[in-house]
Amino acid sequence: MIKFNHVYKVFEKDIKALDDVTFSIEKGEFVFLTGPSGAGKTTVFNMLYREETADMGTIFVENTDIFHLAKRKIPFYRRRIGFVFQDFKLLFDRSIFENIALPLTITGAPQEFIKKTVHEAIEKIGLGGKADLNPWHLSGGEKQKTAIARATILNPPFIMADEPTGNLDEESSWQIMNMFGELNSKGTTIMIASHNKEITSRMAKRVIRLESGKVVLS
Amino acid sequence: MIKFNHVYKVFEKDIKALDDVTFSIEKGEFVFLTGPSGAGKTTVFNMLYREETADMGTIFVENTDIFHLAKRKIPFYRRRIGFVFQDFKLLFDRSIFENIALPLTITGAPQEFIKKTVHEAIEKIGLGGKADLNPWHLSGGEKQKTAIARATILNPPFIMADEPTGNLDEESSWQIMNMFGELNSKGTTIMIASHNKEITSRMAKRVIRLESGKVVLS
Amino acid sequence: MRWLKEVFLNFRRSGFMSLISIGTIVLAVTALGGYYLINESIAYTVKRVQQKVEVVVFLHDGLEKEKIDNIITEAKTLPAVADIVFTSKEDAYTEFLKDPDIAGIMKTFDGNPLPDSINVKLKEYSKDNINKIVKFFDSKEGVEDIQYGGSEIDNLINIINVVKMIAGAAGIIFIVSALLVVSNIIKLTVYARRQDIYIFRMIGASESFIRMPFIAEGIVHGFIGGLIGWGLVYGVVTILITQVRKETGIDLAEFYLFSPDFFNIKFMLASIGTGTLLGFTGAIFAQGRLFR
Amino acid sequence: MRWLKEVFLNFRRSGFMSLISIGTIVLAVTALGGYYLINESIAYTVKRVQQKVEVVVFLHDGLEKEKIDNIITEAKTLPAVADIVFTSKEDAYTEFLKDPDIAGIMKTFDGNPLPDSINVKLKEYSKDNINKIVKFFDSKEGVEDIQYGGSEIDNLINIINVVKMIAGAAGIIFIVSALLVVSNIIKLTVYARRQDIYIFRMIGASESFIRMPFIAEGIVHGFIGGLIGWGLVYGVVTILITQVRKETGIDLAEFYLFSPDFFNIKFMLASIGTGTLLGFTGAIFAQGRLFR
Ligand SMILES: Nc1ncnc2c1ncn2[C@@H]1O[C@H](COP(=O)(O)OP(=O)(O)OP(=O)(O)O)[C@@H](O)[C@H]1O
Ligand SMILES: Nc1ncnc2c1ncn2[C@@H]1O[C@H](COP(=O)(O)OP(=O)(O)OP(=O)(O)O)[C@@H](O)[C@H]1O
Ligand SMILES: [Mg+2]
Ligand SMILES: [Mg+2]
Repeated sequence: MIKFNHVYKVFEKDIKALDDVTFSIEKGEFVFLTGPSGAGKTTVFNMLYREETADMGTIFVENTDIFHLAKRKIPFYRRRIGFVFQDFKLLFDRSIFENIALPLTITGAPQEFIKKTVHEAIEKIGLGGKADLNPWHLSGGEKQKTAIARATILNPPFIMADEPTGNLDEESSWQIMNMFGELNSKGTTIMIASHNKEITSRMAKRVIRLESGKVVLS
Repeated sequence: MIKFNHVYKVFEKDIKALDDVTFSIEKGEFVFLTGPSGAGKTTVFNMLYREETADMGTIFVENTDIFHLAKRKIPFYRRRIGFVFQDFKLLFDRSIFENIALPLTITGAPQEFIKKTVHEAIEKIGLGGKADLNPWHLSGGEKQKTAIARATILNPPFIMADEPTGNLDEESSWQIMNMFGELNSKGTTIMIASHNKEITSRMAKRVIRLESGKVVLS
Repeated sequence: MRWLKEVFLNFRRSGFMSLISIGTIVLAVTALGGYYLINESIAYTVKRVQQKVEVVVFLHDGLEKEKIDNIITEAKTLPAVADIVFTSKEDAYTEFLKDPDIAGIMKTFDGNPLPDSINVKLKEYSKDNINKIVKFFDSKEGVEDIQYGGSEIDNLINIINVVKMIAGAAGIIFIVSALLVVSNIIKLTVYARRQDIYIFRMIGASESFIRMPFIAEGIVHGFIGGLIGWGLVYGVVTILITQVRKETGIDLAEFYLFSPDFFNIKFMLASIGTGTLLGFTGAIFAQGRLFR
Repeated sequence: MRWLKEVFLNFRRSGFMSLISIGTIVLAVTALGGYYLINESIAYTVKRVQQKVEVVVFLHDGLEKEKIDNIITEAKTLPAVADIVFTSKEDAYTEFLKDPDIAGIMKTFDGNPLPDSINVKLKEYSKDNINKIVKFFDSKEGVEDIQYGGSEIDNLINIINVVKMIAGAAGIIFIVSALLVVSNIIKLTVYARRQDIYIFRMIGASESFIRMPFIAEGIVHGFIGGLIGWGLVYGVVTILITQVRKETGIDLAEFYLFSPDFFNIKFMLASIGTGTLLGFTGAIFAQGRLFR
């Protein structure tokens, strides 16, 4: 399903962000990506998202070499991945509703369907009364929940989340993890970067650990 | 030192962000502010920072009623508080060095002094080789460390940090907490919002807990 | 539909950016429209003045009627000649006497000091045509003098040509500037919304989905700008005509370009078209760089 | 020093924004400069033409020398009169004979058909002065006719006044537009950097620390824009003078405004001053709204 083949990435100033990274994830797996700050977790995601390319090595997703994807196909590739960014990447000039609806808008879904689906999602993350607020007005945790709702609204076959509980209290964190677990049990492949040892150990899922760009556990 | 007196804050849509909040913090204290997502922690900080005003109630800092501070005095008031924002608030068109140097630049410190002080700070947070990079290129944890370095560069008598370890791995988190502890032992008053139960309990410091805008532990 | 909605959303979000964009197009359309009107009006005036240019041929006293008729008949075959009128010295005298001032002077002469003359109207004014006519009459026996108002007009035309050259250069500079400003304003819009665009792209929006609103924005701004620009020119010209009539008694409205007909339909459409084209082109120009 | 550094930093960060800002000022300065030059040159030309206006008084044949001298002496006391020259009919005849064409016509008369005349130069051209002089001579015995080139010039002045009115209105529109564009461009810069400003303020930067760079930016852009604008006008006028000289033989450089002296010092300073003022005013205008 996802296959990293000896992937290298060096940034200016000789920062080896990824150093011979090789691993593979099967369809339907639930994987944690851990490692200290600066280990290369976000870089792994950026490559999977075709935001960055490798200096060496290949990455296959569903048997497609994603570095040889035609440029015009990238948007469609991305729609198959629900991504929760470490810094949320919410649109600050649209409401919570519009932010969560964005992936649906992009695919040209009918208004009625968008309304129904998005309102359901907003209820689910407990932001019922705040649909028309600007993300600016949300607390850190609420922003994160919004980002998660947006990433899952299209029911993508892959969900990747970069530190999705960094801003959440314990209760919310478990709530979100349970959401991911549920999606996973319906067949969604899930990959989550996290520092939270309690969560990663209690969830008892597969852990891929990076340290200074090297895979030390897989 | 810091005194909240029956502070109320209601946002549009009847969101009671702060609901009769009263507490006080003595000079030199180290206090954790905890509570679930949306409890009002950031709102407390925004008021202390004079970014937001209360609907009712007063706040005194060093015996000054901060809501009656003259407008032109606010910048000087803010320079006495080192603030680590939940979303970092780094300048993405300046280098790490320039970001950390900002509070010094604002006060008109001499170039030589800035250079020395900032480079020391950068070494201390372990970003030695990345002084000239743009924050854009940093990992989440590195951004957070930069934000902390900026907040502490002026040696302010108060340090407030909103979820300063949300993006950090355990090791870095303890490193940062030790930094705060060290500053506290030199007399700095410290107030930290955190969800991390492990840290708040292991540090064994005073905890103020908010829930739905109400103080439930103080 | 979505694009139009985006344009309005964007107007709400950053109204004053949209206002500059529209304002710039208004300026450009106003300037181009004004330039066009002035240019055409000058051309029209020059043509009207040129139509009045005649070559006047003075004949020797006592040239026989037959010879004169021969010259006129032959002259009529010249391709440059539109019409020929013969004025006998008696007719000329009678004409002169009608003006009391001149009559006084005329009376001081004994007899009629005026010569016979032939007035030649040109089909089309040009130095070449005048030269041909002058050459023709110069070769004829019995011609005393040939006069034509050409030289002053040629001077005028020279000056007008220089003015036109400057105005033309200014016009080109203006179109280029307008395009630059419009495209840069849209670039600024793009720039101000780079974070949005980045997020859109991250979420999997197609390039056309991202780009179309900006092009729609250019077109809408261009349309509005063109309309306002037309209104401005229309208003200024209307005020101008009124004022000029009041101040000098000259009726500018008789120059066909200032006629309401022209204004109401063709010129409005041209202004809106120019504005829309400017907006569209500006938007296209704005695309290249920031979307790499 | 810091402000200048900020301006340069900002140029590096968003060069094309700065370029629009400078470009707009260049446009404004160029337009204003051009307008001023044309305006002044027209005024200068009108004055020169007016200076040539004379009142010519034709006298009755055989008026006594003594009476003529009396009239001239008295006329010289009029405040509107600058100089008076008497031309006897003999002098006029001699003068006319110098032109071979006219000489031919003159010879067809027997004797000298020309009258004595008095040429009156005006101190300053004005309808009023002309009327006074005409009235004076009209009241004198022995005056046959009074001529002056006033009416054509008055027509010309009427037209020029209308043109000036239009140009003046356009000038005001242009200054206002330039200010709007410049201030909006700076607002855009402010807008694009709103996050930075917010952060600066959060960290405890004083208002002046935040605002100064923008004002410095306006001034620097204005200075550069004014300089370039001056260069453009200078270049265009230089080319213009060369071209006009080549095409029509008219030497525009003899109009004092186009003289190198004027250009090199006063006009350059004025252009830079105008640009800087525009930039500064624009920056000040931009402050109000976004800094609340
Ligand atoms: N564009 C870039 N230019 C230069 N260096 C970069 C760039 N992007 C990432 N890096 C560096 O690569 C290393 C890995 O970064 P990455 O963001 O993948 O870390 P991470 O594992 O996500 O860390 P965190 O848990 O703190 O988010 C870091 O040292 C970072 O500074
Ligand atoms: N400007 C605003 N307009 C409307 N509601 C707001 C605004 N700012 C905050 N709120 C609401 O006030 C409540 C408290 O927000 P606050 O940011 O203080 O929470 P928090 O304790 O910091 O949460 P977190 O741990 O998730 O950051 C939330 O429900 C939030 O949605
Ligand atoms: Mg990361
Ligand atoms: Mg918060």
